[in-house]
Amino acid sequence: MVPLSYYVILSVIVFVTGVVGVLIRRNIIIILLSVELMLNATNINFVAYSYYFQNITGQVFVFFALTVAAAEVAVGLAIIIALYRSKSSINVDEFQLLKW
Amino acid sequence: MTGSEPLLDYLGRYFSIVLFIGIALAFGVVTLLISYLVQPKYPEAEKLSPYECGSEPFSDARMPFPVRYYIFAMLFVIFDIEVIFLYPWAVVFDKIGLVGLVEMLVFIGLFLMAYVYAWKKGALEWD
Amino acid sequence: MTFTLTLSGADLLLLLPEMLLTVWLCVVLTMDFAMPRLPKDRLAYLSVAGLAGVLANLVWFDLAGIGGTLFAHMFVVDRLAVFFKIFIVGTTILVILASVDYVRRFRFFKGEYYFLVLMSALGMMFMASANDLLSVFITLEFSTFGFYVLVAYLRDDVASNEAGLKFFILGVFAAGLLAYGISLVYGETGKLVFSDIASPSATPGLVIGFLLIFAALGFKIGAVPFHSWIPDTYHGAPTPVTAFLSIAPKGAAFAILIRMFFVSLAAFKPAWVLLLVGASILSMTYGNIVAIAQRNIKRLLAYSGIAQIGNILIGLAAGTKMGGDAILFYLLTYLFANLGAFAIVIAVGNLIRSDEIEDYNGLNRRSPFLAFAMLVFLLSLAGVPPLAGFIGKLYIFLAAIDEGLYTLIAVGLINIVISMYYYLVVVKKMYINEPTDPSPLTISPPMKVVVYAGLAGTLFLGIYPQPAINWVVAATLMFSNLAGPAAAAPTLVLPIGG
Amino acid sequence: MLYTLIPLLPLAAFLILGLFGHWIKDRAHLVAVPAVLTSFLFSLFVFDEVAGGKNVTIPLYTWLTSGDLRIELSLYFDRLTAVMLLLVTIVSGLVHVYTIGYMHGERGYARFFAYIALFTFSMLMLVMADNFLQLFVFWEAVGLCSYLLIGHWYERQTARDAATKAFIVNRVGDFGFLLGVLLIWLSFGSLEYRHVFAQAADLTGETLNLLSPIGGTWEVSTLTLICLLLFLGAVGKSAQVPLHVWLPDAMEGPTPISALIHAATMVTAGVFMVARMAPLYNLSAAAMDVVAVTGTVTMVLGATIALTQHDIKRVVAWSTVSQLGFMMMACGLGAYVAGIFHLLTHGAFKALLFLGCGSVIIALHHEQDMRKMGGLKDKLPVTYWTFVIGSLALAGFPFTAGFFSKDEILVEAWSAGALGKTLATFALVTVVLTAFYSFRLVFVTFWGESRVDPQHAGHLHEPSRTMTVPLVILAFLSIVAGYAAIPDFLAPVLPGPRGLAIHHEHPAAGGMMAIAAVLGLVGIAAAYLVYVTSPGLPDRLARQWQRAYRLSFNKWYVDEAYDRAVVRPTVRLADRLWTWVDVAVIDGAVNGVARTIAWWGWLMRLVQSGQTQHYALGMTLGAVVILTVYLLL
Repeated sequence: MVPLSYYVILSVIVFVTGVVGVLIRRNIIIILLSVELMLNATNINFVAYSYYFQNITGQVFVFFALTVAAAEVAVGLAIIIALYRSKSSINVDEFQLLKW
Repeated sequence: MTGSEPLLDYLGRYFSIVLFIGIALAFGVVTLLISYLVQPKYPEAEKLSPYECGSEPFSDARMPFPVRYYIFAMLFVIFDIEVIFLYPWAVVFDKIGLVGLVEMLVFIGLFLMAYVYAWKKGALEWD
Repeated sequence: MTFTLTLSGADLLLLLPEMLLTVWLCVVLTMDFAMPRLPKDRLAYLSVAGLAGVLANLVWFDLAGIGGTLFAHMFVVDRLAVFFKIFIVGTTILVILASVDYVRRFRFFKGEYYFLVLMSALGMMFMASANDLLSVFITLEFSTFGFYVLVAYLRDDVASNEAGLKFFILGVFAAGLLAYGISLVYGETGKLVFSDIASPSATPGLVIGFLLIFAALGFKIGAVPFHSWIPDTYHGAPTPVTAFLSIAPKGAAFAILIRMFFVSLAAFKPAWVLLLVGASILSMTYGNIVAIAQRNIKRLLAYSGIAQIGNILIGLAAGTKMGGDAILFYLLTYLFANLGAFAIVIAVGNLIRSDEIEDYNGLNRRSPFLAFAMLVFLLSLAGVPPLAGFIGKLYIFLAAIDEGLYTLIAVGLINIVISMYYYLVVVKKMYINEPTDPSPLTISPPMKVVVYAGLAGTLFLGIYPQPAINWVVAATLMFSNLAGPAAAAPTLVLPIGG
Repeated sequence: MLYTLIPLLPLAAFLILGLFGHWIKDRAHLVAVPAVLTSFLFSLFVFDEVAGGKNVTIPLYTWLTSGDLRIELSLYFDRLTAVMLLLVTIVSGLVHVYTIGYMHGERGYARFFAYIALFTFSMLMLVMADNFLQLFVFWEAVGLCSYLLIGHWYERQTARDAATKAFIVNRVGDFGFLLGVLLIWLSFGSLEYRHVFAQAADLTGETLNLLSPIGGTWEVSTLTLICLLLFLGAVGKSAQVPLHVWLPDAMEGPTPISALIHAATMVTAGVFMVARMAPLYNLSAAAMDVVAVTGTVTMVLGATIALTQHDIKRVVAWSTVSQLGFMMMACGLGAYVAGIFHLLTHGAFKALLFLGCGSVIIALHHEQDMRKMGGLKDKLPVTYWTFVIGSLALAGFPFTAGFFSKDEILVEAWSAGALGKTLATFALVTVVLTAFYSFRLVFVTFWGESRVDPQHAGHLHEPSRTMTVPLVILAFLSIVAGYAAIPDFLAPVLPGPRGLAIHHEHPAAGGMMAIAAVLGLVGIAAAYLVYVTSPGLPDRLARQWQRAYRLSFNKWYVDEAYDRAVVRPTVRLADRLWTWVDVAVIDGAVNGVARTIAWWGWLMRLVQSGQTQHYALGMTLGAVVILTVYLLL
């Protein structure tokens, strides 16, 4: 049986990958994907813990996390389309009109 | 934190994770910083073009999809994902009885309204 | 594992306000697409009517003391929740009234605007009732989705797009942190309900988990260092949305923060006081100092909002029932003053199409009423007696003094002096400078209602705060058992003398 | 009921004018004047009742209660309150009447009345406060009204920053004041005067370690700290060094406001507060000394600066700064009764002087420069004579009100130990200076040849009746107020640190009276010599010398010598004091702090780079830093 800590370490790796992706990638879609990675790290944790505790709550959370992630993608895509229309670019660092 | 024996145990177990987070973050930050500091910044039209030497590109390699496609994709993602709520419901349907049925009907009813809205607004027309 | 699912009439009653609002927002949306010819202003008034019904329902809950929990303690109705729901619904009503003129400027999707506002309000009402971390996650996201769209609502406006982008990216990033934090807390305790996760020992997993949750909630309220989205988003968003965003979600987030810190983490007070003291000092100081350098009124109010959150965090840092009272009361004063100030910004923006502070020159000549109202709102935000803001600040400080947080109070008082400066710059421009265009300005009836409501609230809470105090004291009764005077103050905030 | 109506009437006037001002317009005075005058009548009744020795507390309503915290809004009447009520209602009533003429036809007539009614209400509530929070609230409220009224004439270029400056400087003082109030709450668990005063003695030995947050040790007596923090508020409000900078600038406001707020009432709130808190101050010798020395420094500084000003209102303003310092010195030396006595007489004659200035300014179409006045005494006889009476009172001329109150302070100060003697000496010097500048004002403005802009010279005339009548009444009060037995009346409620202080039979009393009178006369005579006998502005002297008016040769010579030996060094010193100490050091410090903060603001806003990913990075680093702190702690 795979020990719990393996799952946790996997989820940490995935989570940190997501965080770093958000911080360094310029393409908004990739940033969005990185956020999805963060949420998926959460899901790994929840499923692992849920199994470990023999407690269904964690799995319920996963369902909702998936839904939220889907909604995020939908809203995100809508915003990205609007941005692309106005700037013809989806590079995040080209949007810095508002500052200071 | 309340310092005690279990805490130290815990620290021991988590230390590698904290270290990992730290290293990973530092890596991200340092990479960003170095690339920012080191990169030569002499952008000019030639340099920004995809092939600095070789044949001229005659069109953008990335063909823009019609916006419609994205709208369909978004609607699909949303409606599709909600199905996952039907599975656990179906598993315990016989145990939760009428209340469960009514709740699911309300849930689906709300989706139906969203569907009608999208339809009415013309989001489902191909053009 | 077996469950039974039953919902009695009494259970459904607890959900009544939310159900009413759900039905109502469906009605609004349906009317929008089913009757395309209907003037969209009607939808605004329709929404307000529905919200008024919900408000009446909530007031009844409050008076009758109706309460209970639902769905395995995920959803709680108590007086605290009802207080925040009234707060949210009241804010929403005023925001919708303040939006009517602005929405006419939209070219598309006027009706959906009201739908989205109602939906966000619904999400925040659920936030106020959130009693476990799962519902925190869902309701937080639910309410934020509406805002993502609302912030980017001006489709042809680059600033609005950019504000939406920044809010969205940072918002989903914060959501990621929140979810991961919750997963860690779940991993340590196996539970999610606030009262169950009040674990006796602090393990690193729990610490990291709660810190990540705090980061997400700090993002929501705009506390330093999680504040960075606030100025840009406030600046670019349509002004009524900014007004909404600056008040309602913060109230709802405080409902969660109070439950989290006062219920789950009550045993660790000495540890988290440090965190809150730090966040409070940073927020007040950073917000106030940077606000001085602003030229756009929306940005100014954004930074001032960061500073105000710093003040509210003082109450949270006090960690007592009185601290809770003070937070609730402060939020009320903040609601009226900040919404009032934004209402003026909306009105002026509608009339002169500018949010630059420079363009407030000589406002007193152009509209004495607007200038006077703005004066009252800004002075209330600055905490000048006898306006509401003064009582709010006093309440917060007195709660903190009982806990021996003297350093925090001293910083807070210095910050009041600093904040005075930039509020007065605006006042000076309105009252003393010459207008470039002296034509008089008039405002529409719904806008007037909002400004009058703001004025009435600001004056009433300042001059006769007792009813409101009784209300907030009743709303936090469940925290009466919280530790009294400085049980164990952390080292940073040593009590002086004694 | 009668008691309650005193503040409520002005409040009602404010509400009516505020709500229906655009409709009432030019009839605003019909609302405001009767309200304030009725308040005055009621104050007379109250005075009569309180004079019987009974103290009255009337609870209005419970402002807020929560847990241990309970704050009532109530009205407290004792003899001190009674005399302050009279002062406020009289001066306010007269200023109201005066305003009818002064603001006639101006824009914002109704609004102006609304604000002064609001100010009157706030000031009344301030003096009637029976707890520290109420005191603080109305302390702020009068400041706010002052702010609104200074900024009233936004047409004036210079009015722009004055209002803001006044408010900000006062906030610095109020910061200390509020801190003091919080410390009182912490030490006594109550904010009501009677509880605090009753328990004050128990606190004498208590100390606070001010440096405990950073690990040091600096024990300070709690009472002293409370007194000093409260005094910081008084320093701001009563324009004491170093927070005095706002008062002269505040002269940009309309003149009736200068008379009401910046001479008679609001600025004296600091002195009133110190006197009211006498039971606390008496227990802290250190705090008293600080009060006395601050007052003396202010007194001397104000008087020297008043010597060289050209703006008629600024001379009077600096004189106010000086006189406030004088009162503060009295309080600091424990002569509360004398201080309040001088506060009252000063309220009368300084209001008179300001209103007189107002008449001159109106007659000259808003000319305030003394060099463009002169020879007005025949054109404005009523203004002139009342102004002379006011100046006599200010100079402490025998048998005017100012003479008695000044003398009272000097005698008390002289008998207050070594420090008292030193400070009293400074006060005597100030008496000369005061007499000199006040009569310089009279002579330059009203005597000599007219230097009035010929455009206005033709139709100079006395202002309307509504403006002259208040002048006459105030002139009357400036004389008779000295004869009222106010010190005896106040002595029971204002015990000094050495117990009840009535020593008219003090051996020094007669001598001091004579010295002060002589010094006052010397000052007046000096002013006469410099400004009348030889209308001797240096440049004009030089010109006339060249034209060789041989007949007056000797006289000129003497005068120039005098000028070189005495006047010029004094002028130069005063100028230096003003430019170096005031403009460079104090103004510089105040502005410097503000500029530094603003600069940080400009710098720190750069953190908000506009790059979304920098924000995300900031959030992450914030979380990591917090985490590190927690895991390592």
